[in-house]
Amino acid sequence: MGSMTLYVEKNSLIHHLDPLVKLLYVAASIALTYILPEPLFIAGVLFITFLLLVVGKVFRNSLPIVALSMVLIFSLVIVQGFFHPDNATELFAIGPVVFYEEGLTVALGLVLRVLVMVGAFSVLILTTRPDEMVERLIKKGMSPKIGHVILSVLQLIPQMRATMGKITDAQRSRGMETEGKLLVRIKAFFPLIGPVVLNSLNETKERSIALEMRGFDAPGKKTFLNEEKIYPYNKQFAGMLVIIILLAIVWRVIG
Amino acid sequence: MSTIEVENLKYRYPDTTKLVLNDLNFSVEKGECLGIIGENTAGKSTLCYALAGLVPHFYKGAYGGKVTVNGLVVRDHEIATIVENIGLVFENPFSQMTGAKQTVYEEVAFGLENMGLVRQEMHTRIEKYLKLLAVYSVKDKNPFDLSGGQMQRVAIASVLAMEPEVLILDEPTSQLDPQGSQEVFEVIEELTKGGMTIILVEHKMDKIAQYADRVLLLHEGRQVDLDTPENIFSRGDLTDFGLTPPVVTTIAKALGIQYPGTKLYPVTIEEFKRLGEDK
Amino acid sequence: MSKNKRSMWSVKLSTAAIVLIPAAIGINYLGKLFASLLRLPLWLDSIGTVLASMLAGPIIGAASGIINNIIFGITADPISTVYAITSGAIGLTVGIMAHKGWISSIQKAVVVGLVTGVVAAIVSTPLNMIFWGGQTGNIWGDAFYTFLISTNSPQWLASFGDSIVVDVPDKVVTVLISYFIFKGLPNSLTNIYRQDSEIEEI
Amino acid sequence: MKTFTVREVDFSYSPIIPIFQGLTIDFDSRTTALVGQNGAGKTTLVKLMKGLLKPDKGELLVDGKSISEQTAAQLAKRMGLVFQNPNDQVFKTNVLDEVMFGPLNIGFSKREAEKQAMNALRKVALESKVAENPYDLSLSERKLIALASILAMDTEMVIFDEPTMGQDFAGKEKIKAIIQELKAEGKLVICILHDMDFAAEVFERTIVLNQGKVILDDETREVFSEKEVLEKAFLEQPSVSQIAHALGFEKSFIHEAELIQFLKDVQRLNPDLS
Repeated sequence: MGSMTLYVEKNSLIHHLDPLVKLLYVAASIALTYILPEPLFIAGVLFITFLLLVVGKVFRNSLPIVALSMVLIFSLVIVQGFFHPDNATELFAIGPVVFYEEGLTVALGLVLRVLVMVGAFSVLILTTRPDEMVERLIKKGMSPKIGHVILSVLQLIPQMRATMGKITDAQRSRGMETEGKLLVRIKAFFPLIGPVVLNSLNETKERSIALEMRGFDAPGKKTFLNEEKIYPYNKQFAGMLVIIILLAIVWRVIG
Repeated sequence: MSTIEVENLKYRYPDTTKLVLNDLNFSVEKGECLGIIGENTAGKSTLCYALAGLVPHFYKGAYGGKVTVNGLVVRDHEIATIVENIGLVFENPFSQMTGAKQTVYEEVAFGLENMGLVRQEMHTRIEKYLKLLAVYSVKDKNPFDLSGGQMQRVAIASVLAMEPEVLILDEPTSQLDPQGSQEVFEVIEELTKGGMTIILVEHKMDKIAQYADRVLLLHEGRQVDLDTPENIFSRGDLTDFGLTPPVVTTIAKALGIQYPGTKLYPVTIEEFKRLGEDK
Repeated sequence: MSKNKRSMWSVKLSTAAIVLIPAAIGINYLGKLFASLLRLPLWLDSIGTVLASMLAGPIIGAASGIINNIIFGITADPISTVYAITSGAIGLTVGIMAHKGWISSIQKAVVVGLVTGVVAAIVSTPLNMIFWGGQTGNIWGDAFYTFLISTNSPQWLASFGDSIVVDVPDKVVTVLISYFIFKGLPNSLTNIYRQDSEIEEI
Repeated sequence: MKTFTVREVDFSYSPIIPIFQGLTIDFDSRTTALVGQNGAGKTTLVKLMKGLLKPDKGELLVDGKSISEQTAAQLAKRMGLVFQNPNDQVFKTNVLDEVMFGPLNIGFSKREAEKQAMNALRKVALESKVAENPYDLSLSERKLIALASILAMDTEMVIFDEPTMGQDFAGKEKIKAIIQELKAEGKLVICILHDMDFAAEVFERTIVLNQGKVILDDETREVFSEKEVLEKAFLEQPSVSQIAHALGFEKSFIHEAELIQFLKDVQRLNPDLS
C-alpha cells in the first residue's frame, strides 16, 4: 500500500532544487500571466515551464495532469468563442451560432494561463517528494501539526480506497444491489459511505491515543531525524525569480 | 516507592452513569510483570488509559483517587510528560502507526523527534530497538506494508525507543494471526527476562500464567483479586467472571495434581510435569 | 453542540481535532468516489469537511476544507487548489451555523445546506472570474452561464449563476447526508472533539 | 442434504501468480473448519463461493446446480458470509436496524425482519442492546452484531471468517452454540479459523489449505493427528495435543476431556509411574 503522490523518482537538476524554490516558481509563473497578460508573453512562460518539465525528465508524466483540465479548456474556447460580450469579427458559423475572433483571443489567453498553472504545478509535484516539501515548510515555520495532517492524508487515502472494496463486498453479501435504477443506486450510497465514515471517525480516537503516547502534544522544541539537505544555488534561483517578477511589474508600469 | 501506585482509583466516562473503574488499589514493583484479566466489560483497557494518563487528560469524565507512575502524579501532568515514564501499546497495530511516516525507521523516530532528542541519540536508539524487536530488516519498508505481527513489533519498538520505565501491553495479539502472536510473545518473553516493568492485558490465560508475576482480576470495574497466577487460576469461581484457567490447570484440577500441602494447582506445563512426577 | 460552552474560535487544537482533519479529507475523497461509482448526479465531495465542522467547529472545518483542496492540488488536480478558499468558506459556514444550533432538525439542516451553497457560489465567483473568465468547467454550470450571457446578463452575474446551479443542490444534499451521519454518531465519539469538558471530581 | 461443490476451479488476481489451480472441494452437511496460514487462499475461496469473485475456470455448484449466473446480492438469499472485520459493514445508528438491513434486502417484510433480527440477537446474547449505537459497543461485541446480521437472513448456508478473533471465553461459547444450532437446523456451516483449539473442539471436519492447495481434508481428529503435515503448513496442533506431547505422550487429542480421561487411565494403570 503506497502513498498517494505523483512524485516521479528521477535524477535531474529539477529534482535537486529546493522545494521552496519550486513553490516560488509556481507562484511567480502564475503571477506573471497576470502582470503581463498578452497571449504571446504567457506562451513564453508556458514554454519555459515545459522546458523545466523536460529538464526534470517528467514531461510525459505531466500529460495526464494536463488532460484533467481538458473539459475546462474546451468549455472556455467554445463559450468565449461563441458568446464573449466583445465579439464582433466573425470567424465561422455553425448554423445560427457564430464563432468570433475576439472571443477566441480571450479564450486563448485563458487557456494558456490554465496551462501555465497546471504545468508549473506539475513541475513542483512531479519532481518533489511530499515529505521533503512538508519538512522544508515546517523548518520555515509551518506548524508541524499541519505538516503531519498533510502527510497522513497521503497515506490514509490509499488505505481508504482499499477498504472501499471490502465494504462493497460486505454489503453485497447482505443482499444490497449497487447496479440498476437511480433510486437503487441512491439507496446504496449510505450503506457504502456509512462504514467508512464511522470507521475513520472511530479510528481518529485510537490514532489520537497512539499519537499522544508518542509525545505528539509535547510542548518542547521538536527535532528532526533527517538532516537538512543542502540545495545548490538556492538563493540565486530564488533571487532570480524575484527579480524577474519585479522587472515584469516595472515593464507593466512604464509600458 | 513502587514504580506504579494506584490508590482508590475511580473513573466514569463523560455522559455515562456507570463507574468503569471502581475503587482500585494496587502497586507494581520495578521489574515486575503484572497480568490483568477479566471479561470484555471489566475495565481493563480503561485501567491502562488511567495508568498512561489518557484518563483523565484525553478522556475527561469523572475521576477520583490517585495514580502515581515513577513518582509522577498522573492527574497533575500532561500526557506528553507521562509518556516518557510509561508507554502504551494496544490491540490494533494499524491505528498505532502515525500514518505520516514513509519508513519503519522514521516511524520509530516520530516519538523521539517530539521529545526533542539530538540526531545521534535518535539513530542509536532506533537501531537498538529495531534490532531488539527483530524488525531491523524491514527498516526501509512502509509501515503499512508490514504483516500484522511486524507492525505490532514496530509499534512496541516505537514506544520502547522513548525509553519509558513501564510498558503497558493491552491485548497486543488479539488482532493477530497465530504466527504474528507468536512473534509478539517472543518479544514479551525477552522483555520480561530483561527486567522491564510490564503490565500485560491478555485473554490467553496460558500466556498470563507464563509471563505474569502477579495477576489482577477485574470484574465490572472492581478489583476482585490480586495474587500469583497459581492463586488466581486455582480459584473455583473463575467462570463467574467469564474466565477459564489455562488448559493445564483445568487438567490438573481434574486429576487432582496440586502443590503439596496447598490447594494450589500448577499453571504451566513445566510445573504440571514436575508435580505429576513428584506425585 | 448546545452543551458546548467553549468559544467556537478556540485556537488550542487537541490531538483528536487534528487527527479529524485527515479523516475528513479521506471522507471527502470517498464520497466523491462512491458518487461517481454509483453514477449519482452530484459531487458529494465535501461530506468530510461538513462533518468536521459539525464535530469540531469552524476552525477545524475550514482547515479540513483548505487542506483538502491543497492536497488534491498537489496530488491529482492542480486546478482544485484554486478552490481551497471556497472549501474553507464551506467549513466556516457550517461550523458557525452548527454552533449556533442550526443542525437541530432536518428543516434547519436544509437551510444550512442552502446557505452553504450560496456562500460557496459567492466565494467561487470572483475566483472563476479571475482564473477562467467566469466559467467553471462544469458542463451544466457552463451551459447556464452561456444562457445568461446570451440574454445579455453581466459577466459576473452569469458566473455567479454558473456556480449557483452547481453548488446549491450539491451542498444541500451534502449537508443532509452529513447531518444524518452526525446525528447517528455515538456520544463516546462526539465528546472527544469537545474541549470544554472539565474533569469532575468523585 | 445441502452440498456445495467447488469443482476444478482456477483463480488468480494477476496472471503471474495463480491462487488456485484445479481446486476441488465438496462441502457436505458436516461442520467444516478451513485452516491455513495467511495467504493460503482461505478468504479468496469463500469470496469465490459467495460470488464476490468469479473463477477463471471451473464451477461452483449448490446442490449440484451452478451458481455462475447469480450475483452476490442474489446469492445473499441462500448464503450468508460473516466478514472478519465488522467495521466494513456496520453503518446503522442502532443495533436493531443494522441487523435488519440484510433480511430487508432479501425480501423479508418489516415484521419478519424484526423477528429474525431479535432472534439472531438473542443467539449472540445482545438482545438487550437493540437500541444502542453499534459504535458504542466494543469491537468484540460489534463482531457479534455483524454475525447476528447474517444469522438474521436465515440462509441455507453460513460461512464465518475468523469469528473467534478477539472474543473472550463467553464470546467463543456463544459462537460454538450458534454453530451447533445451525448444524441442527440442517444448514451448511463453513468456518475460516486461526484458532486451532476452537477448530478441534467444535468442527466435525477440517480442511487445511496451503498455498492454494488442499493438503489435508478429513475428520477433524484425523487432521490434527498429522503433526508433520501441519507443521509444514506452519500450523500448530491444538493445545491439548501440545500438552500431551509435552508430557511425553505421542497420541493426539482434540478435546480436554479426552486428555483428562486418558491421563486418569494412565494414573490408574500405572499408579507408581505417573
